[in-house]
Amino acid sequence: MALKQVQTTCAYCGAGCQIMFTVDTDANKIVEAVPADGRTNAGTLCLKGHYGWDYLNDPQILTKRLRKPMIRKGGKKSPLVEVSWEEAISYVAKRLGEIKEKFGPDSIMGTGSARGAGNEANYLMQKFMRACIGTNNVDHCARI
Amino acid sequence: MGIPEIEDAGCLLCFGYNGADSHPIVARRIVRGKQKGMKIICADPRVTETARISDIHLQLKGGSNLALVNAMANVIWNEGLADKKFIDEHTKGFDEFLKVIEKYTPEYAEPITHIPAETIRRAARVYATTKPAMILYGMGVCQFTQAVDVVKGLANLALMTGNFGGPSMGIGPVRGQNNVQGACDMGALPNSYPGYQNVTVPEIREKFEKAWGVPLSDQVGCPITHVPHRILHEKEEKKRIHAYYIFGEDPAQSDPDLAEVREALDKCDFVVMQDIYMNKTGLYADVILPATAWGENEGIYTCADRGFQRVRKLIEPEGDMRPDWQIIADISTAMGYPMNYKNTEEIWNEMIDLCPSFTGATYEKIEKYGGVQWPCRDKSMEDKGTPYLHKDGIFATKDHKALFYGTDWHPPVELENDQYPMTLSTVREVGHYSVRTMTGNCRTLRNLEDEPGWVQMNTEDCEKMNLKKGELVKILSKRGYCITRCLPTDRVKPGATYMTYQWWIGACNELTTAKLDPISNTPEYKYCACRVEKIEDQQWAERHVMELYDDIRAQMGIDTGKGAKA
Amino acid sequence: MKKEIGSFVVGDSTKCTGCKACELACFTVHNRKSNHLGKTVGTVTVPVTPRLFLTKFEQGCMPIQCKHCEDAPCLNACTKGAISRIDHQVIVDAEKCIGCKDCMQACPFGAIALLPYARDGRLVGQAMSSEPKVFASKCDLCEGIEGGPACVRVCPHQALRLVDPEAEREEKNIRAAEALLLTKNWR
Amino acid sequence: MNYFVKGNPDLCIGCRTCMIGCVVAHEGKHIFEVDPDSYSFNPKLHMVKTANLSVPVQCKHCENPACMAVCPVGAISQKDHCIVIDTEKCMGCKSCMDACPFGAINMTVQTGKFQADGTEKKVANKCDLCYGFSGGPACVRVCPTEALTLVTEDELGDAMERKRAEAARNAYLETHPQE
Repeated sequence: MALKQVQTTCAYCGAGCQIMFTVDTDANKIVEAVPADGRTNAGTLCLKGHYGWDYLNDPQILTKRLRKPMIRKGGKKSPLVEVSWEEAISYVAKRLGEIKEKFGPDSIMGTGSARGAGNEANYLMQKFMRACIGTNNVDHCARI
Repeated sequence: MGIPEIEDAGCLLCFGYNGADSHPIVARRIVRGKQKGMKIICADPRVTETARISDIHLQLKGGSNLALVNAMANVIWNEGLADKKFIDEHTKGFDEFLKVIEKYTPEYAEPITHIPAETIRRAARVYATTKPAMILYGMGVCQFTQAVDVVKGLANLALMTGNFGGPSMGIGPVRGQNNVQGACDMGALPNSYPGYQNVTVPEIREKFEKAWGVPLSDQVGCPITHVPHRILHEKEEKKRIHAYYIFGEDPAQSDPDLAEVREALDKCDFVVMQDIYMNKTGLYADVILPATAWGENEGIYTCADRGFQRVRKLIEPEGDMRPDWQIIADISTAMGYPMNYKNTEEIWNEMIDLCPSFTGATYEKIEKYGGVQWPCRDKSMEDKGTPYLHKDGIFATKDHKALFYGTDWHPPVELENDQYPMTLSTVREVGHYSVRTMTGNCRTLRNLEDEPGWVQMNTEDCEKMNLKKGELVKILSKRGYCITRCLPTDRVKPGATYMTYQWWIGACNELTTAKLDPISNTPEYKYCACRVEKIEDQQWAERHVMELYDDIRAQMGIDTGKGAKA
Repeated sequence: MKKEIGSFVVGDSTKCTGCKACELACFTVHNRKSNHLGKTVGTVTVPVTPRLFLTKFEQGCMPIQCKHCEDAPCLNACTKGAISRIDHQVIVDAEKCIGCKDCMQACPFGAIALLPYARDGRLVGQAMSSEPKVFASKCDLCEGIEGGPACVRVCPHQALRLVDPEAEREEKNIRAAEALLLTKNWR
Repeated sequence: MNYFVKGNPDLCIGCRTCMIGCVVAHEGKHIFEVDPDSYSFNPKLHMVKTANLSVPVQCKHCENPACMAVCPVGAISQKDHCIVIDTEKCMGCKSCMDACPFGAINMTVQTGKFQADGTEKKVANKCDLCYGFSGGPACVRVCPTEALTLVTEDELGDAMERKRAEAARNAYLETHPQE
C-alpha cells in the first residue's frame, strides 16, 4: 500500500477549511481525513469536513455518478445514450452554434458553478459565454 | 475582516445568520468570542445556537429586517452614540439618510418587528458603545425581496459608529457555498467581468476585447432567477432563451417554484448539463457532460473572507470524466473560438493579469502562504494580500468616501391569509450541502438526516393539530405541496415553519415563491404563506414516502432492489 | 426511521403494598372475552391465572412481569414458533404452545408461568391424557384491550407504570442536559 | 474512579459531528467501503436540543451504576475506568435503559443478527469511552468547538482541591479584610 498525504481545501461551505488527506495511491482511495492547521479552521473540522468526502467512493446511495458523456438522441424525454467525448463536444457545439445563428447570442444562457469546479473553470465559463457566444448571459447560484 | 478575527470583536451583531448550521467552523469563532467576553446581539426569528448564547436576542418577526435595522440607527443617532468624526471624514449622504430613519423610533418598529422598544434600544446601545463591533449577516438578510436595502442598512450601522477598516470590525456576509465568492470573483455574473469590472464601462470592455480578441456585448446579461420567465413568457423574441448550459448547478431542485422551473427546462430547446452526479436537472437535459469532482482535479477556491486557497487532486477519476475547464475549452474550440490551456495555472495567470485586484495572487504565493486574501495587486512576494477591505476608512469609491443609503421598510410579498395561515422559511441542514448530490452520497451524513426531512414548528402549534415528533405531515402553499416529518420545537415562534431545501420528497421549493429582490434578483426564500395538514393514515404515508424515494433513486440510476432506508 | 422497540410494564417496590389488585385485574381482562367471565364472585369457573406475579422478597414486594426483550431468550428458545414479535411486543400463541418449558428456563425474570388453558369457560383437555392442556402464559400488555394494561389502571398506589422506553429515554436525556447547565463549573 | 465524557452547553453548537465520530470509531474505517446499508448507525451519545440548550448526553460511567445492578444476565461490567456492555450476553430486556437516569442507553439493531422468528435483534448501546481504541474518545477528538472533554480522576480531584482551596481563601479574606 503506497500512501501519500495531500492537503486541500474543503469542498463545502465558505469557511475554506484545510484538510490533510491520506490517500492509498495503489487502491486510488482516501484512507483518512484529518483537520489541518488552516488560517480559518485552525485544526478543526465539522461533520462535512470530517466525513463528507465519502461520495468520491460512489456508494450508490442517492444518485449515480456520471462517467460517460450522454445525449438524448431522440429528443426530449427519449433515453440518454452514452457517446464518445468527440461526439458530445461536436454535438453541443453544433446545437449552440445553430441557436446562436438563428436567435442571436442573447438566446443562450450559461451558469457558473459555486461548488466544486473552482475559479479557473468559472473564469473559462464566463469567457466562453462572453467571447465565444457573445452574451453576458452568465450567472450562478449566489442568489439561491 | 477575516474569519479568525470574529472571536476578537468586542460586540458581534449576528443578523439572519445561523453559523452553527451553515458554517460550524465560523460558529466556532463566535463561541470562542463569547468565551473571551464578546457581547453578542443576535437578530433571528428562531432561537439559533448563536441566539441561545447571545446577550440580546432580537427575535424579530420574519420579514421585518429593515424596520429593525432602521430603528437601531434611529436610536444610535438620537442618543448621541454615533461617531460624528468618522461620518464627517469618511462618508457622504448622512443627512438624507437621517430623514429616512427619523420615523423609525423603537416604538414605531415595535409592532412591525414584535420586539419591545426597550430591547431595540438596549441592542443599539450595546452595538454602538462596544468596540470593535462586527456585523455578520447571512441568508436571513439576503433571501428577501428587500435584501440589498437591509445589507446597506447594516452597512449604515457600521458607518455611523465608525466600525470600518480595522481588525474585528466591519460587516461580513458569510457566503453559503465553498466557492460562491469565487464564482463572483471570476465574473460568473451578468453584469461584471472577472474582478468586479463592469460590463457596461467602455474602457473595461475594451480591455477585455483586446485580451480576448473579439468584440463583446455591452448589454447586462440575464440573471439566473429570470431564466424560467425568459424561456416561458418573454414576449420579445430577441430576449427569449432557447439554450441553457448548466454547469455544476441543479435548478430543478434549488430554485424557487419548482413547477415553473420544470416547465421551463422542458420547453427550452437545448439544455446542456455538466456535473458530477445525476440530478433532477439531468432529467431534462439533452446532453450530459461528466466532469471530474472536487478531489479529482486541481484549482483554486475563494472562501467567504476573500481568501484564495488551493484545492488539490487526491485521487484519479475512475471513468471517462474530464475537468470542467477542459470541457468548456473543447466546446469553445469546436465553436471556432480556440481555447488552449495546459493546466489551471495557465488559466489563472491569464485571469489575474486582467484583474487589478487579483494580479498579485499568483499560484506561487498561494502555495507559499497557504492562501492570499484579495485585493493583492502586486506580484512581488511582499504583497501578501489584504485582510481589511476598507483599511482606515478608505473606501473603494472615487472620493474614497462611503455613501449612506436609507430606504423604507416594506412587508414581504406573500403574507399569511385564511387559506395559508402560517409562514414558511427555508433554512439549512448542517450535515447536508446544497442539493445534496455530494453529501447525500456520503454514508454517515445520509444516516444522520435523510428523506423526507423535517418541518420545524412551534410546540403549541403541534399540540393544536395533535402532531407528534416524527409524524409525517403535508405542507402546502399556493404553488404546491410536499410531505415531511414534524419536528415540534420551542425554538421557532408560533405560526412560523422552517424547512431545509435539499430533500426530494420534503422539497420545500415546491412551496416557495419566485418573487425577487429588484437589485440582487435573489428570491424571497425566507417568507411565503403555507398551511400544514395532518395525515391520518401514517402507515400509508410512510409507505408512500418510501415509494417516492425509490422512484426518484431509480430515475437517478440507482439500483433500488435492496430497498432504500427512508 | 424511528428505532422502534417494545414497551413494557414495570413495578415499583417502594410503592407496592402487595394487594394483588394487579393480578386480579390481569386475570379478569384476559378472561372476559374467551371465558365469559362473570362480574360477581362465585361465577369464576376457571383457575385464577394472572400474567404478572406479585413477588415477595426479604425487603418488600412488587409485581414482576415480561420485559418484552429485544433479543428475547424465550422467543429464541421456542422451537415450535409459538412466540413471536407482533408490533414490537413479544406475544405467545397459546394455541400453538405445547408446554415444553424451554421459554421458562430461558427467561431470566421468571416472567412466564405454565397455566391451564381455558376456552369458553372450560379447561381444554388433550388426547391420551386426563391432564388439561397448559400454555406458557406471560404479559401481553393487554393487547387489544381498551385502556391499555389493566394492572397499571387498577393499582391503588400507582406502583405500576407502562414504559415507552425510547420516549422516556429522550425525556431523561433532556433532564440530564438541563442538569449539565447547573454543573458546568466543574473545572 | 471511572472516567466520563462531559459536554459543555456553552460551547456546543449542536452540529452532531460527535455522533458520526462515534459511529465511525466503533464501526471502523471500513465503514467507507462497505454497502451503505450493511452497518448499523448507532451513535452512543445523543444530541439534546431544547429551547435554550444544545448538548450531547452520554453515559456518566457511574460508580454505582444502576444499569449494572439491574442487568439480569451480567452483561454490564466495569473495565479499566469505564462501564461496558457485553453485547453478546445482552438480550435486550431494556431494564438498564429503564434504570439509567440520564437516558444514556438505547436499543440498537445488531446488523446481520436475527432472532428465531427472523426479526432484528436489538441490544443495549451506550458510551464505552472508545474502550480499546487508541486516541481516546472519538467524540472529544472530532468536536469542532471543543465542547466535549474527558473527565479523569486526576482532573476531577485537582479541580476539587482547587475549589476547596479557593473556598478556604475566600473565607479567610472575609474574616481578615486586607489593609
